[in-house]
Amino acid sequence: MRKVYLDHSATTPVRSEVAQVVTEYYTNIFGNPSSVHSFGREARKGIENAREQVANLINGKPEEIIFTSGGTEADNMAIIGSALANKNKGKHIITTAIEHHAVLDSCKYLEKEGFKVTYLPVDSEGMIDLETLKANITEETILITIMHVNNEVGTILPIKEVGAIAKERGILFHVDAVQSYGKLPIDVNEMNIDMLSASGHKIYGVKGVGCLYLRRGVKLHPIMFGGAQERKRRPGTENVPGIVGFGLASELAGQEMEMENQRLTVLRDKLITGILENIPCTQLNGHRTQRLPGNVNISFEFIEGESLLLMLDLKGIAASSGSACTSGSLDPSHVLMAMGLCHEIAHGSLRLTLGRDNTEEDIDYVLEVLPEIVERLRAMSPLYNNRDKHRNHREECSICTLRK
Amino acid sequence: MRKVYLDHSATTPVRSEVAQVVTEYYTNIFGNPSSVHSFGREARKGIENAREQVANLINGKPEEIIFTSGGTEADNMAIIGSALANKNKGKHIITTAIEHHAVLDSCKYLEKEGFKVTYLPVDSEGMIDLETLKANITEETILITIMHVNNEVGTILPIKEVGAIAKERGILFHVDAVQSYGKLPIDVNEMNIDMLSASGHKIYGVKGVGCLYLRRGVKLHPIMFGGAQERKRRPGTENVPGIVGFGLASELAGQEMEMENQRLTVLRDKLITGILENIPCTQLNGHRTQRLPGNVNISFEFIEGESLLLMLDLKGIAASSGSACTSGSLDPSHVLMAMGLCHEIAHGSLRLTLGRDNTEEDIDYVLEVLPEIVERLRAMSPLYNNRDKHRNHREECSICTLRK
Amino acid sequence: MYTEKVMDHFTNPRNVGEIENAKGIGEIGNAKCGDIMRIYLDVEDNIIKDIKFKTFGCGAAIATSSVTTEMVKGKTIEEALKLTNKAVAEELGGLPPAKMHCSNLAADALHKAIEDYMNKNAL
Amino acid sequence: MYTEKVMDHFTNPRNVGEIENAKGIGEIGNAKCGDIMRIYLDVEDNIIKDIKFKTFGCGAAIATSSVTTEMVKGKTIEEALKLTNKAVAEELGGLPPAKMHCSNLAADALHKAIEDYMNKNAL
Ligand SMILES: Cc1ncc(COP(=O)(O)O)c(C=O)c1O
Ligand SMILES: Cc1ncc(COP(=O)(O)O)c(C=O)c1O
Repeated sequence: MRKVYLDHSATTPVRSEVAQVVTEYYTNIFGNPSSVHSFGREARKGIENAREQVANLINGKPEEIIFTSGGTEADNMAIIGSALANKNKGKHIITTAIEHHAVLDSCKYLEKEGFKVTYLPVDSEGMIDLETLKANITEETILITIMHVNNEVGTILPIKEVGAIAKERGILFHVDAVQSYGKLPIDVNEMNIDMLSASGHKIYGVKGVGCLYLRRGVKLHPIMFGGAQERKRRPGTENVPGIVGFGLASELAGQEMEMENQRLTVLRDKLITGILENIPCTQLNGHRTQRLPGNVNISFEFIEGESLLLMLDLKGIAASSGSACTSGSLDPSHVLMAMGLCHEIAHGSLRLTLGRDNTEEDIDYVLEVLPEIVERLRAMSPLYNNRDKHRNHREECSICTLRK
Repeated sequence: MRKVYLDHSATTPVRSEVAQVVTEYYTNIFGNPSSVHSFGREARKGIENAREQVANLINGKPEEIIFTSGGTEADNMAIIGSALANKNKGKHIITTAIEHHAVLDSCKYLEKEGFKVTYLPVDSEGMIDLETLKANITEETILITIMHVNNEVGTILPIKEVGAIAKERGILFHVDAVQSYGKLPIDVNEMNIDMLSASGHKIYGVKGVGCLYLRRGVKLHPIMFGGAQERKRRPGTENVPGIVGFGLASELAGQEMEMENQRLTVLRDKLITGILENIPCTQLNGHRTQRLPGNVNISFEFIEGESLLLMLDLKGIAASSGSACTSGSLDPSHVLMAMGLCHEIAHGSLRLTLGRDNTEEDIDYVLEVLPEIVERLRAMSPLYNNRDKHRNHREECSICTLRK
Repeated sequence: MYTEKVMDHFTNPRNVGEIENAKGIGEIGNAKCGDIMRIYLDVEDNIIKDIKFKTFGCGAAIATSSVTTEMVKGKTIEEALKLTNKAVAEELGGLPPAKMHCSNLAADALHKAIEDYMNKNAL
Repeated sequence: MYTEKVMDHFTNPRNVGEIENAKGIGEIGNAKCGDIMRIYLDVEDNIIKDIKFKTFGCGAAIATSSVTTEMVKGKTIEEALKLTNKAVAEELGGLPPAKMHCSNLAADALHKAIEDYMNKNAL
């Protein structure tokens, strides 16, 4: 069966150049970088080279890069670490309602520790309002943490503008760039970013590695304790092969970014247009233009996302959804809800995220099989016939009454 | 040049079976295990299979295994997580003076948070005294955390006996088994272990993965926040390839353990005897018999460890030392100091840790080149001639006066 | 994730559709929760002669709807009333823990449809 | 970690040994710290005619000892007194940050040896 992977925002395959170098570090350059001997020194060289590759991609300095176990750890380190280190200056944090759980749950932890957190609302396209941001800054505000690209709907947030505001007010600025690192240009200086999180497995590197960019001079409380690795910022034997692979993946992503984005934008727009024009009762979620080149997020009325995913999977197409059944919680995606979507529309959302391996034939294939699938599920749906009656209900959007 | 890697306690090469399966998960079974589609489901299967492999090796249940980014994270989760979750029952923790920094520094963090920590002393062989342990237990004691095998001197601690005491007194028991997992038999039930830390890269798995065994019912506060992975115990996209490799490495380690330990014990004893008999002014550190099969730790009087490592490295031999110059701090190894060694003897310590790839020829080679090297360095040493005068000084063991 | 039997009922759901002038209709859930099931009954001589369903929901919701219709078609009303959500899940070879709530819908929808039939016929 | 020049001096240290009836001896550090350097001088007509060292310490300590002896052999006492620890490190092409303390030993030991020589000769 034809296999079409369209879930690149969830994770990516390891590209062959990376797999090759990683394997080399498994069996040959396998030393512990803390060791004095040649095995250790060679491993150390690999890490330091990767640090430069990562720093280059975002215009940081190598010594400002701390390797972590992934994006989640980087988000935790940045948010909890900087909040605790600066709590004497104030205990207010500003973030958005559409952050990843690694950010939201770090903020919730800090709320328990006595911090106040403002969750900025977003509009129907997932965009924040800079005036609202400004209006929420107080004397107590010590940290603004805002994602660069939303992982579900692909909206690109105005990071540079936020950075300018943060700088003017002397507030630390953290960016969760897990979905933009290696995909969109980032310049930590031009954008006034103090901390930035990235993850390897989203850019064809390996899982289990990521990094935190930490501007020189920014203070962090550690969230883990142990050895003196990573300039005493992150203890534990370094994941050398993973780090080296992350470095290479970063460099290659930088080289290919412009070309690849042009290609993906064409494919993305073909897919969006093809779906919206050929399948009735659909809507695009997220911003139409300020959007990650590879992101498509569309809601199909009257059907539920998980069923749609399963049907697509049976056709070899891998996608994701913001339905509650796949979010692992009672409610559908907090991102779609924050954008004001009705529960049931959110349940019927489909995210298709494109990547290096996708071709125009893949898009054609999706456009070929998707209408039938949607039609099939709608034929089963008790909502489809009494469409009009139902439409009136939509505004209610009451809370789910079932206990899952 | 002949290369002899004798630093297996620092890290190990990835064994070929593991490298092969890991690579398979890079390029083919690369999905995110949280995904609904086939790529995700296959990745999930890989993780769950690994969980069984790990659980089997220590006689735990699969659902009691939480995969982490390594031994350090597992130690932090266990110690900080269980202490914070149980602080209403008491705020006293017992550990030993020879733990790894991942344990010691987690304890130091808890001291700042108002906990009291007892660091049990060890004797000259690195062994704890069970009566001293018992005498230090109070009504306030909520956690005992003791390593199974010391990473520097290889002493095997009486974990089973400690487990019995902890159980009798109703105290949680955590074991840092990073140096014993896959090398010595472990049965979490028979040994009454509530939590146990292990790390993949010490057993020919990959770096950046480890696990915490967490007995059903033991409460933990999370130390990181985000997604619902690992039954909400450890957020972040799972390092699937690393986990699968760790699982396989665990299974293979279990199969080979008995045979391999016999082989390593013979090699180890040959190396120890060869050094002690052929090089004067040397002493074995750690326990003579309650010792990890692959661990040799010997002090060479009058010379400093880092020089020794560099000389060995020039001969292709990779080893490690407890000298201050390699410990990254002002003082030599806290383990050797806790065992009552004089500073200068500690500075001259050499650790040779054997593994799968070592042969008898490797041992012969070390025994051939080591005496010359030691002789050469001693000829340079200002301490060597006035040996006797120097011996009288030894007992002082004053604090270092230099500021590095 | 799902058993083969769940996937079979999901991909080839039995008895999908509506029954015109059904003797009983039962609905449970609501769209906001991501699950809504409606069951239509045709009853003759106390026997479920025909049964159809329409479901908005996840794979488990569709499969439980389908297998429920299959389990009670041709049974008496009394037998159908004895059908439990647990039996439905078991018939499917089990459901993932996170999906157990879906299996708590199908039998309920059936019972509601029977209730409706009994009310309409003043039984 | 170390430059080639450091490794060269470490593996082939120049002027290792002692000078019998040395005109000046200087020692710095102590064994507890993991570093001890001793420098022996032979001085004639205010010129360092011979110089030898013995060092207990890490690679950087041995290399700085060696290069120091090379840098001042044949120089006048005044020139030798001007030698700084910084110059020693530079001559070696730099030392790792964690090892800078070792380069702060060799010149000091040399200066102590010169001091000893001057004291003995009441200069
Ligand atoms: C925006 C965003 N932040 C953080 C993360 C967490 O990254 P990881 O799963 O690598 O820990 C993800 C991906 O899962 C993400 O999309
Ligand atoms: C006894 C012990 N505990 C913990 C650790 C930490 O493990 P890791 O470096 O994999 O985080 C190590 C190894 O470095 C160790 O030897």
